[in-house]
Amino acid sequence: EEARRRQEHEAFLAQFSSSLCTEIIHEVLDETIQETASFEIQEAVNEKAERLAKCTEQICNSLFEETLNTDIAMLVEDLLEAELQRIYKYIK
Amino acid sequence: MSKDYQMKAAINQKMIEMGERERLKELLRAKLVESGWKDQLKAHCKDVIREKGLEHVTVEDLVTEVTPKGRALVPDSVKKELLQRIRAFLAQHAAL
Amino acid sequence: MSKDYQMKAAINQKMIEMGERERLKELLRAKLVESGWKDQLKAHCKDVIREKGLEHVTVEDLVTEVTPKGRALVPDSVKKELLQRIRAFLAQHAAL
Repeated sequence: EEARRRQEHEAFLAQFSSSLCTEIIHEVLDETIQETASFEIQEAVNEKAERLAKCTEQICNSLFEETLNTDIAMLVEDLLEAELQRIYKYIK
Repeated sequence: MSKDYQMKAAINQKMIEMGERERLKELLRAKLVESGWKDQLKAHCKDVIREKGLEHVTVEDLVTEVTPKGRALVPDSVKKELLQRIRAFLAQHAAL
Repeated sequence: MSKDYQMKAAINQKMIEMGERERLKELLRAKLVESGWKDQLKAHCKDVIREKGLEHVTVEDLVTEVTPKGRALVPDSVKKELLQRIRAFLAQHAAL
């Protein structure tokens, strides 16, 4: 009887340890997966926002440079042309 | 209430009271980092976000998507070590 | 192709398609006139021509000479407004 009880107890402990182990693993895994997923999504959101800010600034700079270069060139051309016209008029 | 159920409840109670359950969870968390599981999980999350596109993934979607792989990736050695620790605790605190 | 490059290309494409790029250039030109930038630069050009003598100045020389000052003379508020306008455009077209 004693041997049978001991055997039953051993079987109970083996089964209980195993189910406890699975339970703890699932608990920790679920928590960690939830945390990691939230973190990774937030990180991706931040990364995208940073990239967007950087790209916006670069686009702004290139638009700025492009317009400035064109306008300066036009202004210089017009001015020199006007100056030349003025001199031609003067010479005539 | 069965005798087994009573014993399980008593052991669980003891584990919580003695802080063993928290210690085991901490141990597991540390082992998951140490074994590279967490890095693999992070990489898998990044892959899923990249594949689906950030605008098409919620945290819940991502959790659902990565959980099966996350569970499968836990090294056997980590599971064994945890089981050993639980058995040792039960041997000490679940007297016949 | 890098993610930065892809994003920039997509933004530029959208801005061109919707005529926003041209609109912003026009806005910038108007602001440059309004802020007195054009008059200041013109005066600077005249100074350079006077110093060097008209016969010694080509369009290229003068452009090279006045461009640094041309850039420096742009009020910060104009650049900031341009950036704000681009941000607002992108906020409206969040799919990017």
